[in-house]
Amino acid sequence: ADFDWKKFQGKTVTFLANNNPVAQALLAHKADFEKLTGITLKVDGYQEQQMRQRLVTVMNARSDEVDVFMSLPSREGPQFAAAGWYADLTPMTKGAVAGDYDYAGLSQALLKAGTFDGKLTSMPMNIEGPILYYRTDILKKCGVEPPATIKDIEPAAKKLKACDASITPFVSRGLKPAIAYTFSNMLHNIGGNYIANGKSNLCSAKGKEALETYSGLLRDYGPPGVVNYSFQQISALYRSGRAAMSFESSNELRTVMDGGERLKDTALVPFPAGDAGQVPTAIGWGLAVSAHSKQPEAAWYFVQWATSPEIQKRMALQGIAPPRSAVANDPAYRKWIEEEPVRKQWQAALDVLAAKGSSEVGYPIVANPESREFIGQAVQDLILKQKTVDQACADADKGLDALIAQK
Amino acid sequence: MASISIRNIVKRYGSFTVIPDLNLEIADHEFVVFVGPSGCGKSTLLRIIAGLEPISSGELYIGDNRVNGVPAAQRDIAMVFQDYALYPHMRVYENMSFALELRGTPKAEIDARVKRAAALLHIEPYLDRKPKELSGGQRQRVAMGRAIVRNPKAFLFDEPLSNLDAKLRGQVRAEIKALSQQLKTTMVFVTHDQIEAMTMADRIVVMQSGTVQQYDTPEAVYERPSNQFVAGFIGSPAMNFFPVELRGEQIVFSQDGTDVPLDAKSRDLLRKAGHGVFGIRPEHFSVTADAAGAVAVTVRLVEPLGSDTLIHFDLAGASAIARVDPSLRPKVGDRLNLRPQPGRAHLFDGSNGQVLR
Amino acid sequence: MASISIRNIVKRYGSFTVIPDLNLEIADHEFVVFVGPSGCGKSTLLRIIAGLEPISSGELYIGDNRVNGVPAAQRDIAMVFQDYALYPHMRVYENMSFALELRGTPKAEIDARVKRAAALLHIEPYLDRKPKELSGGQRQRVAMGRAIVRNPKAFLFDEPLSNLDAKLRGQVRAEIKALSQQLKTTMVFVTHDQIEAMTMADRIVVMQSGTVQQYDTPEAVYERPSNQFVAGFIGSPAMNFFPVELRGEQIVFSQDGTDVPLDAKSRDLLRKAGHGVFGIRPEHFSVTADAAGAVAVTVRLVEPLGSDTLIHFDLAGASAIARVDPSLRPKVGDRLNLRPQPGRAHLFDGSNGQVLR
Amino acid sequence: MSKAAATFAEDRQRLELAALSAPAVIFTVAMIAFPVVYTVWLGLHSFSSTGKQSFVGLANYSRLLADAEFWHGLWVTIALYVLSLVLQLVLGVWLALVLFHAKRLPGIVRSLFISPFMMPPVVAGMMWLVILDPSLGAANYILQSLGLPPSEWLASPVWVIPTVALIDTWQWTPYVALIVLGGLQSLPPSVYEAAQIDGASAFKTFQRITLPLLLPTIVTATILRSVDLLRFFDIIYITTQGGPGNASNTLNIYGFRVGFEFFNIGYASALMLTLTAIVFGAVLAFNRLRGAVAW
Amino acid sequence: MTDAPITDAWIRRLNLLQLVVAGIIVLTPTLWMVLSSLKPSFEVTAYPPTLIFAPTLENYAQLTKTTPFLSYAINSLIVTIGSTALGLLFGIPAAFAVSWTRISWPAILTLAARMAPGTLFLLPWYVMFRQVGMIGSYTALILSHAVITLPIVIWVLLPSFDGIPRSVFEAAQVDGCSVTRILWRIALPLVASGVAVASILAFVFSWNYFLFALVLSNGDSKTLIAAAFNFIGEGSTQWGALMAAATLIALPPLILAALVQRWLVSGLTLGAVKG
Ligand SMILES: Nc1ncnc2c1ncn2[C@@H]1O[C@H](COP(=O)(O)OP(=O)(O)OP(=O)(O)O)[C@@H](O)[C@H]1O
Ligand SMILES: Nc1ncnc2c1ncn2[C@@H]1O[C@H](COP(=O)(O)OP(=O)(O)OP(=O)(O)O)[C@@H](O)[C@H]1O
Ligand SMILES: [Mg+2]
Ligand SMILES: [Mg+2]
Repeated sequence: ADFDWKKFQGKTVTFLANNNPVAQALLAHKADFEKLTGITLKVDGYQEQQMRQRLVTVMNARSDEVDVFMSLPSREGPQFAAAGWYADLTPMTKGAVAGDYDYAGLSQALLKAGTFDGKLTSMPMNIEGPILYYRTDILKKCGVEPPATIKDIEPAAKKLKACDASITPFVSRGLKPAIAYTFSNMLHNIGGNYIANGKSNLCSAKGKEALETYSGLLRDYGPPGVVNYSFQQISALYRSGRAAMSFESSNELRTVMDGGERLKDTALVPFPAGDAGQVPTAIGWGLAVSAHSKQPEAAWYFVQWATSPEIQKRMALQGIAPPRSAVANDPAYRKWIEEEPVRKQWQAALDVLAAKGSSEVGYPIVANPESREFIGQAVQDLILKQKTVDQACADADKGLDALIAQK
Repeated sequence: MASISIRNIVKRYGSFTVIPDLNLEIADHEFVVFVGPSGCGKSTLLRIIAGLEPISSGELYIGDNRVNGVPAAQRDIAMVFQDYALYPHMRVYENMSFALELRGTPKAEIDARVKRAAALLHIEPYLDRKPKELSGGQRQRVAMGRAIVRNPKAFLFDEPLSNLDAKLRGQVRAEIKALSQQLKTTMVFVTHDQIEAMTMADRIVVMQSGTVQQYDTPEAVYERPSNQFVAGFIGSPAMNFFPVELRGEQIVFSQDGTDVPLDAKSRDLLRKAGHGVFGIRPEHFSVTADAAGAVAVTVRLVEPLGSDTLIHFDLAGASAIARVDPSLRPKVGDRLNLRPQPGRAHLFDGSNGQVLR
Repeated sequence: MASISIRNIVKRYGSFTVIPDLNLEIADHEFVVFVGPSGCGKSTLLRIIAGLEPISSGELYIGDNRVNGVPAAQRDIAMVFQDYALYPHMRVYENMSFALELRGTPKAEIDARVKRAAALLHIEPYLDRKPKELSGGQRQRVAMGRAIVRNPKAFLFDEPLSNLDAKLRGQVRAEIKALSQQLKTTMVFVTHDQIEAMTMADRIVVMQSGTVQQYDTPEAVYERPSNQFVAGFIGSPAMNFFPVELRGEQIVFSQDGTDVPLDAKSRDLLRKAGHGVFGIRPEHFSVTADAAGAVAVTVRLVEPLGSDTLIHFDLAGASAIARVDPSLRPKVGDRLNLRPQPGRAHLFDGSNGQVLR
Repeated sequence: MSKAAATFAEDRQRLELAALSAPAVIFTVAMIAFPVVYTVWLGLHSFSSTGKQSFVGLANYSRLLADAEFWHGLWVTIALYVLSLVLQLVLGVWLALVLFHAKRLPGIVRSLFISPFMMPPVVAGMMWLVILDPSLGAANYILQSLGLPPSEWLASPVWVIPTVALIDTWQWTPYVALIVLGGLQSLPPSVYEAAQIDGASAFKTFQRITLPLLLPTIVTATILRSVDLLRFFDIIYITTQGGPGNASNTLNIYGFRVGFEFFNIGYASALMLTLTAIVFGAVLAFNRLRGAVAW
Repeated sequence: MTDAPITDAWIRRLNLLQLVVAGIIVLTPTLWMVLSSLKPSFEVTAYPPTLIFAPTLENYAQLTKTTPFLSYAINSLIVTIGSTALGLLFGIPAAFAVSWTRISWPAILTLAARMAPGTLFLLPWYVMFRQVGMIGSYTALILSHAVITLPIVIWVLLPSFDGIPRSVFEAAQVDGCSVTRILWRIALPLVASGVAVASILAFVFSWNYFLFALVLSNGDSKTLIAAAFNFIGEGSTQWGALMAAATLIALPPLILAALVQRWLVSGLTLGAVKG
């Protein structure tokens, strides 16, 4: 109640932002923060890869130029943590916290994903993960039931292909570094895991099944050139009405609905269950404080404000899935959700993500980004029929074992 | 191997008219020399014939073909440019063989022709050099060689010997003349060297400001200039001119009224206008002992040329020159009696410069 | 305003030696003309004096200063380039005023000087043109104008009049001569025109293959050539040469043993070697009625030049030329008696070409 | 002027010439000396995942020699380089000639002709990605409308290199053309008149006159293009990120990913220095050639 | 002459044909970009591609609304003009000296900065400029971009300077010009077309270069091209805005090119020498 928001009045906090919708939604309220705290917020926004490039440079130079930055714990978390680039937020969450912050209300899964060696490194800003978009009208026309399990997808796709050759039955990510995002979901659903006994486990039966299923779907039912497909192409293909099923990020909703053509004929569900049920991938952008910041306290003020229930509610109204169940139940947000059936389905899918999600995208190791390369390579090799599944998984395992061995 | 016919050709650069309206017929295998003051349009005319310069109006025929608009490459004409225009990236040999090569001439023949031309021009030692490694005269000879290896419909030479020494020039001149007789190719030759003009030409074109002043054989141009311009331009040192008039039956210098020693025919020519210009070449004075039929002059300046000696003197208010035998050994201040040689005097209309005949 | 002293200068291009070892002293405000066959190194020498060409070895003095290595810009020398080297982006006026402007000459004076030079060279109408809009001769005149507006230590002219017509050339020649006397500037002038050489030079340098063959006054060079090369090079048409030898007390043509009508002094000169080369200029034959002291020849070719006539004939196995009065009206096939004018014959050593004196 | 004064004057000219290039030289050295030393230093270190660095000598370089991905990248780089360079030089010279002869073309239209390289490479990459999309793109739409079989373009491991080369050629041919156009302007026109008189056809004139005279300019364009092409980056980065598989993984892309995606600065430095050495070698070779074709 | 001569008219027609072919190849994608910028965002990737659509300026409006487009543009202009000017200022004399002396190592040295992958400079430069407190300053950006413009200027001008007849320089020396004077008064006017080309190239390269701005600028001095990336992002590739941005970004170089066209006229050395 008597939390002093004005404690760092007159300071300037520099925020290195990834110029994505999450940051945009947040920064729409920048003026409020400055008014509230008297802190000047200097925003430096870049597209994701560039932001990372700048961040790596700044951090390597041990510069205090950046106070707060956005980070994907699932990707670079282990590495940045190991390099000591994150400030430990644990003491701050316990110290200077406004009364209404509701730390406990944040998604525990995401908080856990952002904790390395017991240090909390970032506060979650949103929640997202791949979900299945499908066309109700086409499925109906072709007499196909929406797939309930992974095993149903292939027959459904086959039927769709026979029914309407001009439609791509199934599309998902095929671009090498992007594959892990969707593939991980399938692997986990099937019941596979990346590491067993400290060794890469892609050549396990489950691993091979996942590889074959994923690559097979894309090879046989995906669009030509799928190996270059990432979110842009997938959304464009689906939005233009040329794909029946699309396995893509929940964040793409807005793009897919652009122009309004897909608004009434699309259904959204979490990816169908496999032997292990549904273990959707759920990740979120986090706000981290730089270990080199000269004013971590002031920086924390911004982080705290940005991840507060109030702000997350406002962001939710702009389509950013909130990492707090309290917000998801907020009446204003509910009202917004109810406006469109797809929003309802979307939120329902996100609820599943929040509840059962795993943040494991690629190998949970320091060299996570590099591990995604091997996964992507194996899948592409199969899509392009350049290797047998045994070869592909063996080659990947070899490389991945070396990564795992790195300390 | 082709006649050239220039009909009513006009050439303008912007608003500046270089050639107002020119007609010229050059017969098949004729050797024609263009002379005229610097800037009178000789090169322009050559370039028009070659097809390098668009014509403002008029028609050009080579042989029986109207060639207006036909690109130079298809006119089959060889040309030596006043500024050489050598290919800087090619060796001398290639510069000369290029045109033949384009025509698919057999290698052996190319080689023979290039070697022959090089020998004639004394540039064999330089066949492997690039143009920038040559002296001015050597470059000019390469330009010459590039033309004479060919066997075109017509040769156009734009002052091709100006940078050569007298000896070499004499040799090359003779070779060109021989070439023209042997190939029977039409030749157009621009020069400022009057010996070249006189010795090589079948006919000489005397140009001024883009117009043809006289088009005739060398002797005719020298001996019977059609106007004062031609008379003054051809011959070196130039013809001396004095305004004269008829006073009664006596021709006198207009300036001081003293007698001019001229014959009855001249009197008749002058009778109509009553005055005119009397012209006489320096070499057409004889030095005489007696003053009758002569003018008495005082030597103002002596220029010994070796073979002859020039004496400068003032006559009737004008500066004049006479060419005399060096054995005379004239000295400044000497008094001499100069007699115009009979039949060598020229009379021109005082207003338009046309010869009175 | 400065003497030029060239001491043991050597110039090589790679392995090619242009000037093997040259010494030359040009006195203060002397007018020196370089002549020599094309490619003999005249331009190279000029460029060395100007400081544009590094010397392989030797020393160069301008005035009292050793200038080896002094950049051209600091030698204060004006030069007309054989290839003009105009500034293509500047108008004629600017081309001429540029050097003065660099020296900070007042505007009014620049203007006066440029206008004067332009008048002298008849290029006033073109002062506003760019070089590419000029004829060849006009460009050459601009190059000339660019030099003569200046008042340097020395002028270097590299064939500056080669593209001008005879009349203009005569005028400019006279102006340059006047300029040299007025400015008292040292002048070095390269030309292939012998009249230019003879009329302008205080002294003439005759060069061959980068060596000085003779360095003397024009008369001396013409009348007393120091060797056969100089004798043959100076004079147009060239001197006639015949190998001769002493048979007993009689000088005969080596080729056919017929008598050569030469005097006792020549006999003495020949006595030592017993044979040599007899040279005589075409203008030094007299046509005589009687055959005594003359050679009888048959006219093979007649070249009428207007003021003179050249006759070609064969003598003692060699082709020779004589210059005769046109009033003689010789015809091909005529038999003529030609008598060498007394004291005009030259005798050269048969082996090294040195004159026998 | 004494002897000393004379040499002083000579030295002054040399000094003046040195002074003319001095700003460029000093500036460049000031800007790149530190980065080069720094990178060499980085290349001799290993950055373990924990961010601790240790001196490893030439280990990064021996790793490089044993790295199949490096050799593959080298091969991709060279293939792409040769293909693009040849296409761009040939088409660039052609375009320059076309523009050179279109003297009456209004300036603005002429600049439109050279506009592709003014487009930011990122945008060009994005644009071509859309146009060449096998299912959505205009390229296949046009092919199909013409009854031709569609292509997978960037998605085919076989076609990705030619396709990237084509995109790059589209973008950079006008750049080559502009350089060549500048060279064409300074060719001596009288030589063309001589060639006409010698009876050279348009083709022969090009082959024997224009081309040899242009060679110094073309070599310059080659050098300028080489330094970019051997470091091929932008378009691949936007379109395929080195894929499909590693089919378009050039050395520069590989180096970048190692450094900024996998955060292995030491190895990335070794890779980039090696790449720099390759480019440097190419430039030296072409500079030799430049001397040889001067006229 | 029996065979019909190839007349000037035919040659002109052939040239026109080539011009049209070249135009179609070169301009179609550019046209596509401009058209796309006038479409609603989603329509850019529509299939089949739409040719007829209701053009809208909405993308441009959005551009100026959502981003400080103008201030980025001004940043870009300052950096680009600065680095182009610096490149010309240092590059012209250097190219001239290299051409004059035929000693080429300075030219190669300046190119060295272009031989290394740009990413190689990011970290060291960041460290370097941070040391002197110039991160985020125009100076740092101008200096870093001059590393790109300088070699372009030098290398483009080299053949131009080489093409001037040597004796024109000699005439100037005889006239009393120092080397520096010759450069400014004689050589430079003669390579105007080369300078025009060099300026266009330097401008374009500097204008489009984003890597250095990424680390050396910050929010305030960010260049247009670095900002343009922001339209590509997960969940939000704003095609329309991107194309609109691209169109606007391509405009200044285009305008510059059109402006310096007149320097691209031919034959400046005409009439200088004979030979
Ligand atoms: N760069 C060079 N490399 C090799 N030889 C050269 C070079 N420049 C000139 N030469 C040679 O040097 C000699 C002298 O040349 P120079 O220009 O001085 O002759 P010149 O006497 O002026 O002749 P011209 O009367 O023809 O102008 C010539 O034989 C020429 O071939
Ligand atoms: N591009 C041009 N623009 C304007 N006038 C020009 C152009 N080219 C030539 N002229 C003019 O045309 C006239 C004729 O030039 P041309 O070259 O035919 O003269 P020329 O008789 O060959 O003279 P020279 O003996 O000096 O070579 C000259 O007065 C010249 O100034
Ligand atoms: Mg002329
Ligand atoms: Mg010479």
